[in-house]
Amino acid sequence: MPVQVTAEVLSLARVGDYHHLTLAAAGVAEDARPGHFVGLAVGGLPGDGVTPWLSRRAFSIYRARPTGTATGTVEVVFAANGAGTRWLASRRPHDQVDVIGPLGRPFALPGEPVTCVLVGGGYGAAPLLTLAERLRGRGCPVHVAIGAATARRLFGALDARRSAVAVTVTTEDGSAGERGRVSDVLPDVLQRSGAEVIYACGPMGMLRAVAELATTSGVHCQVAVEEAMACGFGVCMTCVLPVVGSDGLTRMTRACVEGPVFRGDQVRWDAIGPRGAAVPRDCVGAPAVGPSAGGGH
Amino acid sequence: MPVQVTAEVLSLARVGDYHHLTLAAAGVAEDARPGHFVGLAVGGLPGDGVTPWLSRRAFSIYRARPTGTATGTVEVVFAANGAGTRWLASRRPHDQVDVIGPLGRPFALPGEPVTCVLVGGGYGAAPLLTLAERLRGRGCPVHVAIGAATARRLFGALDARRSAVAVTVTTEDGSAGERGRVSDVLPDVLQRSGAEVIYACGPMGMLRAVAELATTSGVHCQVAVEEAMACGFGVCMTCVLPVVGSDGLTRMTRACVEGPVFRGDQVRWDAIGPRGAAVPRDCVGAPAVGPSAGGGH
Amino acid sequence: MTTLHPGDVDLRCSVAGVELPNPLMTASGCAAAGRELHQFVDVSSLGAVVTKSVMEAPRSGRGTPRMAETPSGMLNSIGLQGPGIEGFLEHDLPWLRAVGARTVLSIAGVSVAEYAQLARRLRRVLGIVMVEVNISCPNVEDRGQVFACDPGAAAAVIGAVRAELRPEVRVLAKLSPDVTDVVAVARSVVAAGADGLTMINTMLGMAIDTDTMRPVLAGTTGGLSGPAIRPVAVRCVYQVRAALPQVPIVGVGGVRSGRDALELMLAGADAIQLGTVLFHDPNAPVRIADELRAELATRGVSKLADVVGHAHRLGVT
Amino acid sequence: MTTLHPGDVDLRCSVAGVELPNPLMTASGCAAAGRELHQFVDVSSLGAVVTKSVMEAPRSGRGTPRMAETPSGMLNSIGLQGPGIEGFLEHDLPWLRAVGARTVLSIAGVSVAEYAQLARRLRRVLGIVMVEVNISCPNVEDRGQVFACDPGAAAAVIGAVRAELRPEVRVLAKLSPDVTDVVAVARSVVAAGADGLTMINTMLGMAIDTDTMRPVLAGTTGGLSGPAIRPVAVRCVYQVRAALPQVPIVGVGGVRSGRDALELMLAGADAIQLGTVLFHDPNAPVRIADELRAELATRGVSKLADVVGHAHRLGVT
Ligand SMILES: Cc1cc2nc3c(=O)[nH]c(=O)nc-3n(C[C@H](O)[C@H](O)[C@H](O)COP(=O)(O)OP(=O)(O)OC[C@H]3O[C@@H](n4cnc5c(N)ncnc54)[C@H](O)[C@@H]3O)c2cc1C
Ligand SMILES: Cc1cc2nc3c(=O)[nH]c(=O)nc-3n(C[C@H](O)[C@H](O)[C@H](O)COP(=O)(O)OP(=O)(O)OC[C@H]3O[C@@H](n4cnc5c(N)ncnc54)[C@H](O)[C@@H]3O)c2cc1C
Ligand SMILES: Cc1cc2nc3c(=O)[nH]c(=O)nc-3n(C[C@H](O)[C@H](O)[C@H](O)COP(=O)(O)O)c2cc1C
Ligand SMILES: Cc1cc2nc3c(=O)[nH]c(=O)nc-3n(C[C@H](O)[C@H](O)[C@H](O)COP(=O)(O)O)c2cc1C
Ligand code: FES
Ligand code: FES
Repeated sequence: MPVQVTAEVLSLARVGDYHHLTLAAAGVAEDARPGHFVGLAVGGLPGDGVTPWLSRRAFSIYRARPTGTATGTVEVVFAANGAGTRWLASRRPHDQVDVIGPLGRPFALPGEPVTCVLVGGGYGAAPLLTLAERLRGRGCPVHVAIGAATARRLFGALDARRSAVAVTVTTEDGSAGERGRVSDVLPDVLQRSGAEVIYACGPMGMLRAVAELATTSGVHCQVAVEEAMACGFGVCMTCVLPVVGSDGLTRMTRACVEGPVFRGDQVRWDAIGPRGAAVPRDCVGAPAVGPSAGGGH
Repeated sequence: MPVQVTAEVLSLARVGDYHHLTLAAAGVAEDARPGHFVGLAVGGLPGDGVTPWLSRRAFSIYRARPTGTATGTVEVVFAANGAGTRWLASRRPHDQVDVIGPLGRPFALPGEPVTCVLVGGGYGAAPLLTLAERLRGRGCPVHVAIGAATARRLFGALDARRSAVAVTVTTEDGSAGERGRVSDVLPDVLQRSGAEVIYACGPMGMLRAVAELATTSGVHCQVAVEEAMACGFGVCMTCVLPVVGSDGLTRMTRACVEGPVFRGDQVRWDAIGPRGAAVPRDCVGAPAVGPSAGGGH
Repeated sequence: MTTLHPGDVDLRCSVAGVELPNPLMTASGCAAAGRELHQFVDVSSLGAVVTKSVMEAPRSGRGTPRMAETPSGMLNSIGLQGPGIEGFLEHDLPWLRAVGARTVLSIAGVSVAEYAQLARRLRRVLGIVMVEVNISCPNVEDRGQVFACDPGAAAAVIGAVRAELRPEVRVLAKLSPDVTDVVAVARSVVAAGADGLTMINTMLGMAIDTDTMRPVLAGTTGGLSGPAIRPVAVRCVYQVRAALPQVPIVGVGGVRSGRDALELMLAGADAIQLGTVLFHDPNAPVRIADELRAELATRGVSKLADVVGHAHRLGVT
Repeated sequence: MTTLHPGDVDLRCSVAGVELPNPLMTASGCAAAGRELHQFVDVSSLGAVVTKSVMEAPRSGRGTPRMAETPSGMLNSIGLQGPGIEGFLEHDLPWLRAVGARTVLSIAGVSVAEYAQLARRLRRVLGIVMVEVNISCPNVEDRGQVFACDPGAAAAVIGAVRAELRPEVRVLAKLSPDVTDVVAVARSVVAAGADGLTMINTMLGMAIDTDTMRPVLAGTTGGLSGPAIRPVAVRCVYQVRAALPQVPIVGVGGVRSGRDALELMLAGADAIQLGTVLFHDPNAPVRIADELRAELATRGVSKLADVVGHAHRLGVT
């Protein structure tokens, strides 16, 4: 069950283009599993009543250490692209940040020691490193494929070598590893590894390519999606995407509580475009006619 | 003429209940004279586009040193009561703050070496210390009376001894100096000093008492008022109070450009209450009937 | 005024005759049906849980993006996603009853008939202390004109709902600030049988993504909420309280602290709903109750009811 | 899209046939008559200076407090303090002409007759490129109902002003967002002769001081401005642009960056006014022009006019 706590910044370090933030956050690490995320309030503590940013920022848990310090630590890796993440990137040790976590449903681990391929794009590689360790702990041979636009946005390639049988790296500009996208090398990795399961985390375009490849290859696939979230714990309904349920019906499904990890073949990629998801016509409760413009909640 | 510059925080120190902020601010110190103030943007630099606080915070200039460092420094002393001043109080050296100054009309100095009494309430004493030096430089004997609610909110009593013939201190709780208000001891100070001019800075209630005492005693009096200001440089019309002009007519007059220093006998104290100023009936452009409620600018 | 101990402050309040242990409710659509929030705060300790607006049939809601952050606020265009009334009565209400929450059911429709039908279904339902009627919905029978924007249409909905419900179930009409004259709408729905008013719903707003150069929200426009709109909520509550001093008001809009809650109560609200702040701080109901107690204690006020509408009492400066 | 050099971006624009070197104007009441702002930025480099609304006679304005800060915004209730039209023509306009500013005169009145009389006085006055009619004023002849809140009253004012002015002086009608249907008011004033629309004026809001438990503003309610209201401004501009694509629009409300200005232009504004941001940052006109140039350059847009209304062009997702 997630808790809401005032965490203390222990450290904040640059890693390429990203920031690596370590928080002392009581009660968050204990239940955290790979694929879980945290929701951070940005712009000040809620009790200050001053932040102009009312929605929380979601970050995959990179590492969680219940016994690391007196209060347990949680680490995230993030890109400071917008106002809230820039605020986070300017924190200093001993500053306080309000944290909720662990949130979401983590990756489901295989019952048997099967071979797995972990595919990470950009900071999406962060949660896969702990996953790799866990899988290895269960005797699963792990192959890792990590991609990014450029070398400075590759994360965890070295780390991954500790748990992985093999690590493949791609960058779009060729500044590290093979030139191209991680989905370009995936068929090869799948073939070489003979993997039965794929775990993927990264941008939606990448996840879609990976999920489609998994389907064609008949490989089980779990993807951790990234949707804009206001609350992160299930009350606002902003984070939905069309997902097919066990009853075969498509519903607009909350990524924050029913995800962020979904089976790749359950996500209705056909309805998801570069700017968001449409409501498929066959979705439960879909409007009879096209959705009318205008406000409304 | 005021300039707008990005200043750097050189230091921030506690002084009793107050904060003493020193800024390196190019071009502000050069023209600064006692009674001038600065307007600080709080919550970030304007170019960041994130602060929830759109109005500037006004602070009397405590000290200004054109040659103090490479770029000239400006010092203010402030109470962190509200959200913006709390933000200021949490700045650290090298942080940047957007400054406009010097603003307003400073205290007018006497042409002759007359005896002066300087009356300061709380942080209102800050601008009077430099004034005391200037007056002494012109050969004016200076007497200082400083009051506050309690010892921790007394400012500058020690400093004042450097330029003043005599310093009288009051606190309302008796924790330092005489118990009572600074206006209580003022008749005595006036008599002892034989002063011809009073300069006062502090809360409106104190200024009123001082101005009325000056009128009864036939002493010239200048007060630096404190009105809520959105801009501080004359464009918004929020900072007005009823002031009698040289033509004998009362106008709602901007404290930021036509003040903050006014002659004590020009302020229409009769129209000023604890929560603000009413428009006197004889004010230029006063509404024929009572002002209707409702919005409007 | 002497300072009290916060523990001595009595936060009990009453809305249209319904007694609540404290004035803090969730705002519709900001706490789903209570379950997720219950992970952080015991929802039975709230004044009431107001549900996400429930419609007759299950609804998918709109496509995404459904939200855009704005300065001190946010836009949403969820599109009333929900399980429909059957689903609500089957899965959500029993849970709310089981945990002991006071439930205010928010209902929404696209025609007077849909609202009436929803109310009719509730006749034999127990465990709902009030019904809040979200009339900020487009009326399909009137070219999509929002009910709340037309005093006549608003009254027609409220009248129909009032007629169908058991008399002891209180009806709150939830008003939109997007009107020229909120008092006129208030009068109209009160005349039609509303026992109280909830003010305000979100304001119609919009954001454009300067990178794609297109509207951010899949629904083009959306509802603006959060601290940014609090001054409008205070104004609406104040105006309506002045015009209709006897009508209970539930204040909502941008509350994120005990002071904000107090501000709306001084303007005339008998109780308060917390919306957007819950996304930021699910613990807000507890925190704000504590802050409110402390604010009242400092002012020497021992009973919450004493501050309601206080800003009206002293006349104009 | 290829990236350009910001210096290659052409910010020239045209509002109702009036050519401006760039789209950034001051908003009425936020730069007085230009003089004080000129200490920070050369006002002749602005697209235009819009004056504080001028009335027939000198006005003291309201008592104080006149402002309250709110989350990402502020409330004001200045009460149209000003020197009256004589004072303006004698002291302010000559200065504006001398420094070479393009002057938009904002006028305000409490009756159709006052607006008409103000316009009549301007017949022989040179050096005013446009007249902006602030109709967010209470109509003393209609129980204080604000002109801008009634399409008929709004049109009466604009018609009277249009009839009195020289034909080449362009008339902008400044609309209030505090209406149920801003498009209806827009249509009405355009039919009455407005050459363009300025949107939006402040929204009616209120703050209560939780310490004194009374309204903060001496005027009780006030006008809400600043980034908080930008989503409402974007929505109004977008709606009116969609309904009346040929009518020039000057966008105003919460702009504090080049991106914000771009957002309003994508929604349909031909030019932009800067209001509350000037209090925070008198250098904003220069900063925002630079930011706007940089934003356009990154997007490979060399002409500002190309982005106006762009959010409409691509249809709905
Ligand atoms: C489950 C999950 C896990 C994530 N893990 C990571 C991570 O490990 N590292 C990392 O750098 N980022 C991660 N993200 C994305 C991260 O949440 C956004 O980059 C961040 O919210 C952007 O905030 P901002 O202040 O920079 O942007 P702003 O533009 O100021 O944000 C405005 C609003 O949009 C939302 N938003 C903007 N971009 C995104 C986005 N890409 N995804 C979701 N919401 C967005 C913000 O949360 C905020 O509500 C994750 C997102 C989700 C949903
Ligand atoms: C000419 C002048 C000189 C001043 N000199 C000093 C000084 O040297 N030291 C000092 O501590 N304070 C000084 N003040 C008061 C100072 O400006 C306020 O204390 C400060 O603005 C409060 O900001 P806040 O963020 O704490 O309060 P908030 O409550 O967050 O402020 C909200 C708004 O109200 C305004 N406001 C609130 N209180 C005051 C006030 N007392 N006076 C004016 N505006 C107010 C703020 O500027 C802001 O616009 C001076 C004010 C003026 C006008
Ligand atoms: C995401 C979201 C969903 C909402 N859904 C509903 C709803 O279903 N029914 C309703 O009456 N109001 C709904 N509202 C409006 C809120 O109940 C509330 O009136 C408004 O947000 C203002 O309060 P706030 O500023 O505290 O959020 C919703 C608001 C948000 C932010
Ligand atoms: C202090 C103040 C005074 C204003 N005075 C006027 C005025 O005299 N006439 C007018 O038409 N609008 C006036 N306005 C409204 C602005 O011109 C503008 O429409 C509004 O503030 C929204 O823009 P902003 O958010 O950029 O400030 C005033 C606004 C403020 C804040
Ligand atoms: S982010 Fe609020 S429901 Fe998922
Ligand atoms: S503070 Fe704006 S005019 Fe004085």
